[in-house]
Amino acid sequence: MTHISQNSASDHGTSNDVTLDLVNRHSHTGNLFRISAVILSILFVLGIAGFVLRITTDGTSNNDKWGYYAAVFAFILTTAQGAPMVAIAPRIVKAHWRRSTSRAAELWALSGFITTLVFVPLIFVLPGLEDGRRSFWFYHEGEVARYIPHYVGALSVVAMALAGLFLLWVSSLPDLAYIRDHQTGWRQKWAKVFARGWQGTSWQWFMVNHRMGILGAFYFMMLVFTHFVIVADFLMPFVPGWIDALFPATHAFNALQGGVATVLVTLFVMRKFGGYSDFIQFDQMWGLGKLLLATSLLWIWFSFSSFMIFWFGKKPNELYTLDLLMTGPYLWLFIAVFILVFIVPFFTLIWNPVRRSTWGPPLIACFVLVGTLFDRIRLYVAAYSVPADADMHGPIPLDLVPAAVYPDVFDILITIGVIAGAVLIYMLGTRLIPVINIWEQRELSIYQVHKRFHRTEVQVLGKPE
Amino acid sequence: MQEYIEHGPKKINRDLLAGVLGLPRWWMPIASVALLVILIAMCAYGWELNRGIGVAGINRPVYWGFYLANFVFWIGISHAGIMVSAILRLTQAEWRRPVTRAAEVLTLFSLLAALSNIFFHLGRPWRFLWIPPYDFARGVWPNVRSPFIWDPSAIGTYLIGSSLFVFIALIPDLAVIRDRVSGKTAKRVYGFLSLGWRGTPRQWKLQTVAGILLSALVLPVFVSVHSIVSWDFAVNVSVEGWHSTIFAPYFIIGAIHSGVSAVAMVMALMVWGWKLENYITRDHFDAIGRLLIVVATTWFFFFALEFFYAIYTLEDPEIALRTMQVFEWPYGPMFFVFIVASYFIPVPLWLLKNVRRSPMGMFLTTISVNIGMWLERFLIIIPGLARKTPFTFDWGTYHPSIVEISLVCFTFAFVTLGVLVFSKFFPLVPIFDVKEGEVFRDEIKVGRRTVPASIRE
Amino acid sequence: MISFNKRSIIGIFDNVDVAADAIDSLKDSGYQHNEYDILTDTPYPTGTFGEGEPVHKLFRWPLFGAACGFSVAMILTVGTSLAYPLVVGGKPILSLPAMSIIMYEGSMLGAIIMTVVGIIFESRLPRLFMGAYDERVTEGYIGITVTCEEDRIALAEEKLRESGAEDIKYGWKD
Amino acid sequence: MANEKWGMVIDLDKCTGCQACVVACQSENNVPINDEPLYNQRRASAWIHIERYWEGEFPDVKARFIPVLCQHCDDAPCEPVCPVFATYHNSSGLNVQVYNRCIGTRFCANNCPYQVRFFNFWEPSWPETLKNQLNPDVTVRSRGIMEKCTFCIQRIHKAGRNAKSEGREIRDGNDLDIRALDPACVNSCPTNTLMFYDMNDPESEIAKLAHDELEHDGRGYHLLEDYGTHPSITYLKKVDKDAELHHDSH
Repeated sequence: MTHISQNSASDHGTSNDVTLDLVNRHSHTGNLFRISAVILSILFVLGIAGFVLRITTDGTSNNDKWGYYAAVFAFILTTAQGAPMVAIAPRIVKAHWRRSTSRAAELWALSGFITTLVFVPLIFVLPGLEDGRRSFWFYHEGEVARYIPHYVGALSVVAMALAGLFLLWVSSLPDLAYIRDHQTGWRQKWAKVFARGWQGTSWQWFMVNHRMGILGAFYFMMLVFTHFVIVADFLMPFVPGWIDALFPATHAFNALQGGVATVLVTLFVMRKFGGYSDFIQFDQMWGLGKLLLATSLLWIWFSFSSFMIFWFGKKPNELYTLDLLMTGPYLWLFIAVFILVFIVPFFTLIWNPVRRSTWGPPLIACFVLVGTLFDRIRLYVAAYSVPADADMHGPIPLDLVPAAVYPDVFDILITIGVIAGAVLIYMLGTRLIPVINIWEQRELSIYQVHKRFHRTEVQVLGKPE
Repeated sequence: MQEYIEHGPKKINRDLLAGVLGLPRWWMPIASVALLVILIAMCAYGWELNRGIGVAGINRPVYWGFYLANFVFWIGISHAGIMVSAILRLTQAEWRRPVTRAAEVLTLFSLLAALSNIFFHLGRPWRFLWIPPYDFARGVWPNVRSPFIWDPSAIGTYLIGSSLFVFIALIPDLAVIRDRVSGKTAKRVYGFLSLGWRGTPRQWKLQTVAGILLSALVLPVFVSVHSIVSWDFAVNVSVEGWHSTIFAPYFIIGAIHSGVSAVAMVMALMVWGWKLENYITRDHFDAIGRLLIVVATTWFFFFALEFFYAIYTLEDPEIALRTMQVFEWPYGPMFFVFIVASYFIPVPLWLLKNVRRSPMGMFLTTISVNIGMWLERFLIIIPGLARKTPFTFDWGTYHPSIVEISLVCFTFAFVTLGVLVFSKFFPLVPIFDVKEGEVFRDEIKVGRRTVPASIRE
Repeated sequence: MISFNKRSIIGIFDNVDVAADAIDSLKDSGYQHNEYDILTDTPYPTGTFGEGEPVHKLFRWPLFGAACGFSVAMILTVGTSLAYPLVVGGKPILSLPAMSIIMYEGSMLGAIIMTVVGIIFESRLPRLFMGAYDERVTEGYIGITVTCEEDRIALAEEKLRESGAEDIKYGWKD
Repeated sequence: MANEKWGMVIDLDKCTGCQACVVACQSENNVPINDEPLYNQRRASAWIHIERYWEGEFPDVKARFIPVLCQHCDDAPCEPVCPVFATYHNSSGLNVQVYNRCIGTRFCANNCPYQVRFFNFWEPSWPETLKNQLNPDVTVRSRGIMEKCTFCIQRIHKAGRNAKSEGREIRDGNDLDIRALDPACVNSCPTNTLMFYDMNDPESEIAKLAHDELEHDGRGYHLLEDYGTHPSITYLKKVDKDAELHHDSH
């Protein structure tokens, strides 16, 4: 194994060394990996069992039985599927620290399989438009197809998953070519299939960069649109009077926070257990820590903006919504969310010693992830528990706020199972595609140079274009 | 690809202080015109003070008119400075260097212009002192639950914060003027203002840290200011078109849209007026053009979200309001102009590299954006009030009076004059920042290609 | 500043490397780091002249300011609400969401003001007497000042001249 | 006078749209005279105004009237937005306007869904012949401030003072007291459409009426109920046989 410097892979080793080193690390599978994969598989199977039991005992007609299911779907959508944004956004502003984190982030696009899978039963749970519920299709009897929200929802979930997978594929093309050329066995065969034709001509490089830009922008748009569709047609219509124009944006921006947190935890695991500590350094944690702080501030700003209008407005429908989602049955959950998603990240991350460490930001990210799960539970379980016969348009009596719904065994199994499934598919993905972006690392060694400036050492960062 | 022009400190001093040590030929005529407009408008204001707010076009139910639309517009422009200098400082974008000061100064004067609108707007402006909490003697206090109390606290914070920000970044340049200026009094004044700046490594270190720290501190204030301004409207439960949760981010992104456009406009004017084309190059216009595409598109997303959720409820008053906003005379044509001028004309043009890279192209497109954004504020405030209640017998309309129009002109003249006067006494381009850019500029050779690079500590 | 028989001297250089050499030779002749200083017209990367990283505690200032501002705003909002408890719109007398906005602005105002005070203080400004200074510093030249006891000033001048100073000036007593 | 909650019941079935209340209010409260230019500027003030709707198609047209005045809401949207507490809720359930304190932001007027707050755009003036008819108990409001219906607070206070000097409480049923206490509009209403009394008084006929009509699926309703303002004025629906038939046929 080649020697890798403290700060960055490019300092001392040549770029070929880096490539070989990374390819070697990539093909090595440890025992810890095997054990955790087995455990996750068992949990995933248990989750499937829980789902089967749920569907056989309760059917799909009861909304309130499916609240937790919807919540965990939204959780995966907001965290794992938000993670590729951590590769896309810094790439657009050409931040160099992204280079060793971008693949780890993009690989989370694989969780698109899980969300698509989980979304299928939800289609059957949700009522059609004929009940007079609000919808962004401005439904009047017979004007649009009854199940149009279901079609559009499904389409956008699938399109987002596909966009993520394509992005992952395009950005890993050159790396797959390395594996094809430097590995043997099934990895080579696999890489041969997917890296077909890659030779590294300048046209191919140009196209890779070009496609990554377009797919990245497309992924972001799909992310925003999917969250919008899910919120406008699968969350808000259940609550009479929840008319919150900001919430689709809040939901989508939560995905940025969730994505940053997911990537931070992933990086920590890679550093601690995956043997990539030479690549994942302060720089990455620091950059992502700043992003986590920024997104936490975004969270409080968006949430407060919504809350302020409802609190000040005091219309009956607004009071109902506030009571249902915040101050009523889910008060303690809301307080937990507030602390985990805002208070903890804010008051720790403004503090440099925490932000400038390799353990600080990932630890905070764990809090944020738990907080995001609670947040989704608070919203979805509450919304799905509103009686289906609630009048959506008339005055809303406050005593209609339903009691808190606690999870039963099936819910817990499903929740853990789905999360385990997402993590499992990520782990399997790391076996096929290197979890550190090899070609971006090589590119870094071109554009990041350390040199002498009179009496001091400075880093020179090149900005092509 | 960036153009490289090495100037050297002497030339930088000479070029950037040209407006301070000398006076461009057009300065006097333009300043006089601005002053004339201000004087005329002040007569109009005197008339309003004398006769009462009745001289304005406002009526029942359109109690808020041009003044408040103009207030929101200028608060929006004031977000330019902090947007450009703080965000670009935090993201270490190299192209920010020559434009930060002008943007910050624009912030200061547009904030003052916005504040002046409050005085035009009040029924009894001489009693504005009842808003701050000072009345210990009688124990009569303001109402902290009112958005009009949050407003002064936020705008005051922003005004103080951004003036201090400008001052701190001005200190090294004041020292440059102190060393260049010839008059004895002037030397003494600049010497006093520059606090005896010498330029030791410690001072420079703190100057750099200050730039980042103050940016990080002013940024949340900047977000809060326009959020609170938006809440002046959004907390109104009675006005259908206003009571929307999205108003805070929507106003912010709209403010950034119009503000960054205004900065691009000022950049073009600086290039022409002070012949700064070697400092504010086509690359800078290119960069701000790219930024504007992102900002404009985000703004459009929020605009669509706001509009969509308004009709999502399918409630009759809301539909009536939107129908009027989009289809009825005179708001319909205005709406069309607004949406075309602020998005559908400029953004496709910005996608063209030639437009982005030409000062004239950027100047015209950004003027179009600001016309559109002024109309946006008008179209949020006035139709909302005119179709305020479900009571059709209380629907109304609005025609601005000559007094209102001249006071709107006042704000434009005021900001023009303010920036001009500032440029006479202080450099509009931060001298030390440009010099720093030259020191930190580097390049990396890869084969036959030279990649522009910059030094990072 | 304790003894009043100090003098200061400034050497003007037009080349960064030459100036750095001058600093080295001053160091070699036993001048402490608080006796010489470098004057430039723009920030250079820290350590360009071999000087150490300036130590400052600027980050404490905004925290202190924010705490002060927050307390003042809290006293003001809670105090005025309780001192003049009028019911408006059925809202509680102590309306936390509304007060939190003012407290937030107060904290930010305090933080900004204290940061600016901190910057000025930590930069050792305002400086009432300029000491040895030359106007060419703001024109791209690099000035090296030495402030020491009168008897060592001649040595400093010699060292500066040796290393290639373009010009040397004395300041008044500092 | 501590626990009152002054309120009104407006029985629309009795309203003939005669506008007596409007005139009475105008003269009782020194509301500036609405001349033609003021109407053309859409700046006329009428603390109480009768709004007229037409129902049906010609020739089968029906006029419908609704008197609209300040609803003195419990959760008044106009109150919290005032920066200087120029309007607040007093202990008698009244939404009061402090003219001296008002600085003229017009925020309250925007936030009133009933559109019953009026702004003095000009310095009010009366013809020389009418100077002596101004009510000495009511301030003449200068320009630049908001004003609105006060439920004739000057009359309430006067009645309270009188009762106190006679060593008794204000009581319902005592005609004289009620006359003195009632706002000018109530006093002038020929058909007894407007009824005014303390809604917290369990003995009061008017409070009982309001309560009964609101509770038991009666004719009572609040104006713009879905704003959640909880007004102190209860409207009683017009009894309309045709409309009911029409409604039932759906």
